[in-house]
Amino acid sequence: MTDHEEFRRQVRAWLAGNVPAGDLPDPDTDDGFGAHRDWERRLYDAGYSGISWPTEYGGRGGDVLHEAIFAEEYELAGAPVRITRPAQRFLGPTLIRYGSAEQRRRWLPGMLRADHIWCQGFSEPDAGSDLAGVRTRARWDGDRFVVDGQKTWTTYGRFGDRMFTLARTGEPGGRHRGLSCLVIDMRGAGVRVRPVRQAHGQTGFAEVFFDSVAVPAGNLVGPRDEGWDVAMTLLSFERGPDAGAPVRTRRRLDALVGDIVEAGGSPGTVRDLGDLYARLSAFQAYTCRRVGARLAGEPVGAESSLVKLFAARLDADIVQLGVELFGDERLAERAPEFLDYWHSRAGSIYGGTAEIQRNVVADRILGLPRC
Amino acid sequence: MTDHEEFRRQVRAWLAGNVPAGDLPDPDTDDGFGAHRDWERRLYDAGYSGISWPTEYGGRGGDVLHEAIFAEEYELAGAPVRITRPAQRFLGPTLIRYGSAEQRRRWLPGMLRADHIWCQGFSEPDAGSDLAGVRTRARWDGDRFVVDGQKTWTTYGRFGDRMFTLARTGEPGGRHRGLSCLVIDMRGAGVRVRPVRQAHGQTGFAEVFFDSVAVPAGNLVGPRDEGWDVAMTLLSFERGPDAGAPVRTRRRLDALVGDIVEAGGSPGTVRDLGDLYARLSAFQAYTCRRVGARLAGEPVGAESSLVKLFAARLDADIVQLGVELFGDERLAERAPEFLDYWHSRAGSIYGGTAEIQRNVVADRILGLPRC
Amino acid sequence: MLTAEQVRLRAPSAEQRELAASAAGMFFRPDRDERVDAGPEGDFDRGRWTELAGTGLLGAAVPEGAGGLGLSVPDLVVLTEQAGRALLPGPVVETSWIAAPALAALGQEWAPALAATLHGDRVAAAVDATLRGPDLDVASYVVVPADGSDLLCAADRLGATLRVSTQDRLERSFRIARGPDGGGSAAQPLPLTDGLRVLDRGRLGAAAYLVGVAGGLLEQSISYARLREQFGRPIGAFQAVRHRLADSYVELEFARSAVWGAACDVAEGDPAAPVAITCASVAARRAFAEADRHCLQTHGGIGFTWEHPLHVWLKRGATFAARYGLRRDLETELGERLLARTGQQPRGRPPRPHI
Amino acid sequence: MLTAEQVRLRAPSAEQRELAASAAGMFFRPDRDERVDAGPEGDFDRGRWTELAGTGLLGAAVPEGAGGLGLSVPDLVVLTEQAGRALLPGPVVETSWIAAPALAALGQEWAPALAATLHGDRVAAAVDATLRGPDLDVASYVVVPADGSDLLCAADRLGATLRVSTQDRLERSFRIARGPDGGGSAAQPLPLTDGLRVLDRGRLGAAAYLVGVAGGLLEQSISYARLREQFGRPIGAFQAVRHRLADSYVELEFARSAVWGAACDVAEGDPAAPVAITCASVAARRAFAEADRHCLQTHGGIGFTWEHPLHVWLKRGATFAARYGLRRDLETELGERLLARTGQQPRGRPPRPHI
Repeated sequence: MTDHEEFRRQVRAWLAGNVPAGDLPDPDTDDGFGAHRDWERRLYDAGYSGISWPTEYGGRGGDVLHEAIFAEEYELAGAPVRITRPAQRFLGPTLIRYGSAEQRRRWLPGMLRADHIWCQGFSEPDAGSDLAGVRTRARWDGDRFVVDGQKTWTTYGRFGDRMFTLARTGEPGGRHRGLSCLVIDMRGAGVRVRPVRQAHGQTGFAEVFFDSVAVPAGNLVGPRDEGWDVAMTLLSFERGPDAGAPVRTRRRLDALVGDIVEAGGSPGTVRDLGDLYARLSAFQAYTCRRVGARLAGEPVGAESSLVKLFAARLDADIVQLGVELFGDERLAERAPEFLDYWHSRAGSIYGGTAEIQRNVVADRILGLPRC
Repeated sequence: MTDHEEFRRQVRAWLAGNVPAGDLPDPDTDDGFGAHRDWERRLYDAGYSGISWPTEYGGRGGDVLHEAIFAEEYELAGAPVRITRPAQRFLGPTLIRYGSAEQRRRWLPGMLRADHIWCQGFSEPDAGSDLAGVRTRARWDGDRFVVDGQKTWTTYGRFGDRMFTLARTGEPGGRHRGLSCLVIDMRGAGVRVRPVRQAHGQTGFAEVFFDSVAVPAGNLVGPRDEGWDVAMTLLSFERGPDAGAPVRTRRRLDALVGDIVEAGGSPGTVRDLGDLYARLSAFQAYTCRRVGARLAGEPVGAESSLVKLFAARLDADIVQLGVELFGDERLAERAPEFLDYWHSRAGSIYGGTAEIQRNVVADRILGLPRC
Repeated sequence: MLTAEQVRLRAPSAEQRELAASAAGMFFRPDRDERVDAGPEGDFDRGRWTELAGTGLLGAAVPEGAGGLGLSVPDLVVLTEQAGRALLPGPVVETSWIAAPALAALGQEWAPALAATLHGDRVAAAVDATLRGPDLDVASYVVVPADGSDLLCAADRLGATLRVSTQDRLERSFRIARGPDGGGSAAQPLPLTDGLRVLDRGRLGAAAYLVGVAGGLLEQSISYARLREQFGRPIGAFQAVRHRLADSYVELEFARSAVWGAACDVAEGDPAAPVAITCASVAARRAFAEADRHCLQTHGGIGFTWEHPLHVWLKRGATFAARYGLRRDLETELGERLLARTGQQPRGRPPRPHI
Repeated sequence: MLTAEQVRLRAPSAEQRELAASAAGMFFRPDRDERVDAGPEGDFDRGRWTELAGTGLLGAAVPEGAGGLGLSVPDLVVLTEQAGRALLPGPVVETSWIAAPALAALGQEWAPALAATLHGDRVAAAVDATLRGPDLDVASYVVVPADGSDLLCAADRLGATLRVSTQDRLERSFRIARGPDGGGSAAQPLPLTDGLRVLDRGRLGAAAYLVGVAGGLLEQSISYARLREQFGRPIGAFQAVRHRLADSYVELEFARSAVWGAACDVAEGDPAAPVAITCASVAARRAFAEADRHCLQTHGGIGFTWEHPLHVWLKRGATFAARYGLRRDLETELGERLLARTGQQPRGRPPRPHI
């Protein structure tokens, strides 16, 4: 693997020559998803997919810092959103850790090229904050599992080919015990996908229904009934540092400041902007420290909960300032900021609500007694 | 009782002619307390003590609005703090409701003239937010109670003559059951008072220790073992509308704005001041509506919890803005604002913490399920 | 200063509580989804508008002799809050608070226009200082705030000066558009109504509507927190959720009182009523901001879906929080006023500690 | 921009963690109450100061050849945070960050003064832009920021220009006084140290100390929340308390990272280091403000008593939050910088949604 600074120069040059000039069409449309899939293939062919994945599965074999450098440059270039993000960040790494040799051979190569779109299937209508409340049932039928139930908030569900699912193989109500991770073919019989329209009018996630879906025994990932541990490993990958996040926050703030400058300034706002700037700077410094700790081999701990809390509030405050200054036009369906507005506000919900994150901090870091 | 507008004119004229020009000496000193006691007597002699108390106990026999008008004018005149406040607002009214004829005759007349200083004895080191955790024990000894235990945060405890005490006459750990209200002579044998120095360097409240204190049977207020109901009535009086409170908040804000004007203004602060002004205005409007509701005979409900939450935050934000603008000099012991700073911050603690008030709102008004 | 008369006025009367209850019944139509019932492109729904006209809301503040209900400003606050709670679409605030009283004030010549407006046959609207307002593309009459005196413009006489753009509408059932740049020669100067200019009336009406929206948000959230279970209990049993909702309720009640107090000031002819209205507008925006934040968080993911009505409350609230003055601008106005007032007074001192 | 070198630097090394632990051991004296041990009138405690000098803290940033420890700026951050956590009294930040390195930079002529300072025989202090600083009445050397170059003033040579007032001291063990109005002819111009001016050094040092104070506050509060019981359980089991403390911890950790990052910038000679220092100063003030609010609330009434040490943390934090720039002024400085920077760039667009 190349030297880090040389790698940064290469990435920057490649992105400068290849990132599409405008936004790609909306990935929630058929055309848009196709365009994003094409983009993923270009990235893959250029060697920029799976930066820290082993080369045998199509990755680049880099380290945490290569991954971070790529993420920074990617966001700085304003490149398209990644429809392979779940696969890259946590589904693939979980399969590398827990999958059998056959499973890794079968599934991993198609992931990075976006030949198959992979979705995460954890959340359910009654298992949101309370993941151990999963009810989707996988009954063993002698030679296969038969799955019944429902998943929700499935990102890119409408275009999904495979779902990495957490389902109950043990007794109902068993909480953390008796769960298993299964890979389900979303194109198979008995699977129904219903796109969910969001407050901003577009889709982007889906509900997925399983009606007696047959899942071969070979699609069980990790030990049967011990899926909770697999799921926790998956979440720890999901919670690894994302060097792209502060860059996105910076772009969000820069865009707002641009609007303010264009509107001729807003004297009462200077201090608010300074506050946001200082917080962005702290976010960058924290991310930098975290990448350093990972590079030094420290395990991922509860810091991602801190990032979720700090960054979600910062992002929400940036978009809120926009609305306070420019009014409701920024929330209108045709406004360029509307998707970012809703998405930033969702930052304190998805991937574990702010309440859950505070509990994690209180339990695991502060050592406070539980209720 | 005189017409309301005429009453306001009279009060205003009397206060204009009688309120001491500067502050009285600190009521936490012997001299200062004496000066405040003299002031109470002047108020009493002029007919301005116990505005809404029946005349037979030395009060003026007014209604809720007379009381509110007096409170407004009193605060507008910048008159001294009232060392009879606990007696006036809730201890006296509770005795009027629950005391026997003999008890009312014995205790009430001395209250308003400050002949005897009355203290409230509810809080204990282990019964703060959790009032039902009271441990002070009153054992029945055939012809009297014998009290052992400790009270804390006793306002004017150092100068107290009588304490209205909540003590456990039933089984230990009985929570709301087995509590009784006793009036204890604070000058009697076995009572020890220890003034507590506060963060601002002055005293103002005390810890009170009972060591086998004999309390005559005739000092039991209300039914034995049913003191919780008496205590709740007392708290409902304490939680009645206080028309003086928004005036005090207005003085706090006006003083800060005066400092800002004197310092030549602070451009970035205009919006903060407008926010505080709007909240003060809402506080005034809410108080006005509450007085109206009381005047119409509506019972005191959980609104005092709303007032505590809204006003404590407003007051704390006013003093905080002062520190943000003028720095730590405002917190220094010799600064004129230092007492108000600490006192305003205590608004979310005393009389039920903000957390308790939120629970009250959630339980009694919003009807949310309990944990 | 509390006077006996004011204090009595300021506790809503039994009649006013009755009015609120009956308005809630009239306005709330559980069988009808205001989002869905607007046309697919969010066209103005004339049928619904005629229905609303039938409730009397549009002419609530118009004298009985002129075909209205002749209600007081506090009464109108009561009705408007319920309108906000029920998310009534169309220019309800603009018609009932501004345009209908304006048409009534203009006298006999405009009586037919008033009658058509009160029956819902014609639509009357208004714009704020940014020249935006709801449903201008279908309005026959538009009230425009102006230096000197405010103006009423009849759309059919204005011709080219009415340049309506609906580009920036926020929701399909509630369209805000940019209005006429000015009155032109065909505009009719307007007298004060209840001693108030058009922007002050709009501010107060919008604040009442916004308080209603915030209240609706909170009601939804309380219901949801009671029903939604996680970790084996309703989420409303968790302090994190309970305390959020309690805080929202506190801000709501104080904002409600501020709006009510300002309306009473107007009714009493207090010359400082516009300041009270500005304070109430800020309080309403605060209450909405709290409700917006806490209620969306309480709902979790479901609040971000189109199917759940929460987003309509959020968007409608954002619309009303941005009309007749952004919170920041209103706060600046009040702050400047406070500084100017204090500059003329002797230095005060903070109160002595007082428990 | 992350470089490999930076990223490695930015994860505190094993040595630095060791340094923090040993400093904590040296600075924390459970047998000693910093409030009580200061004289009854809050006089400067020379014995304690000599003890502190013995830890090496005062000369931590002075080259080894000049009698110091020769530590880097990030190392000094580590030590200073522990000093704040232990509420070390006296001008520790002013001496270790400003005055001692200044004396060292002035060369041989000032070597005796430096030696006396490092031994604690003489006191060196500094003032910020408001000309206030700690313990000026006992200081022999005072560093004063000035236009052109910063100045070192020897108190015994200044005579009348050093007008010290101790009127506005906040706590008995930590006295802030107003310093000399200017250097006069006896003042010595100072070179940059680590490329920084005196105010930037003070800002960074004060931010590190303030982070330490906030951390100490939080530790106290966590311990209290574990022990204090109400309603039959520790209050730390209630979400209202848990979530407050978690929020404080979040701000603290990000502020700690910001201070650390700024120190690394200085060590790397980044010309933008002063901006990073200003950002870190704001972050530290935010962290302290959160801790101040939540920790006092968590303690309830006990936090308002003189006997409990909480108020010393609160006051010390308030002192450091007000020195080398009030938060509002620092934010304004940053906001203006952001506006100026953006004015020169092409319009950006917000990122696309991305889960």
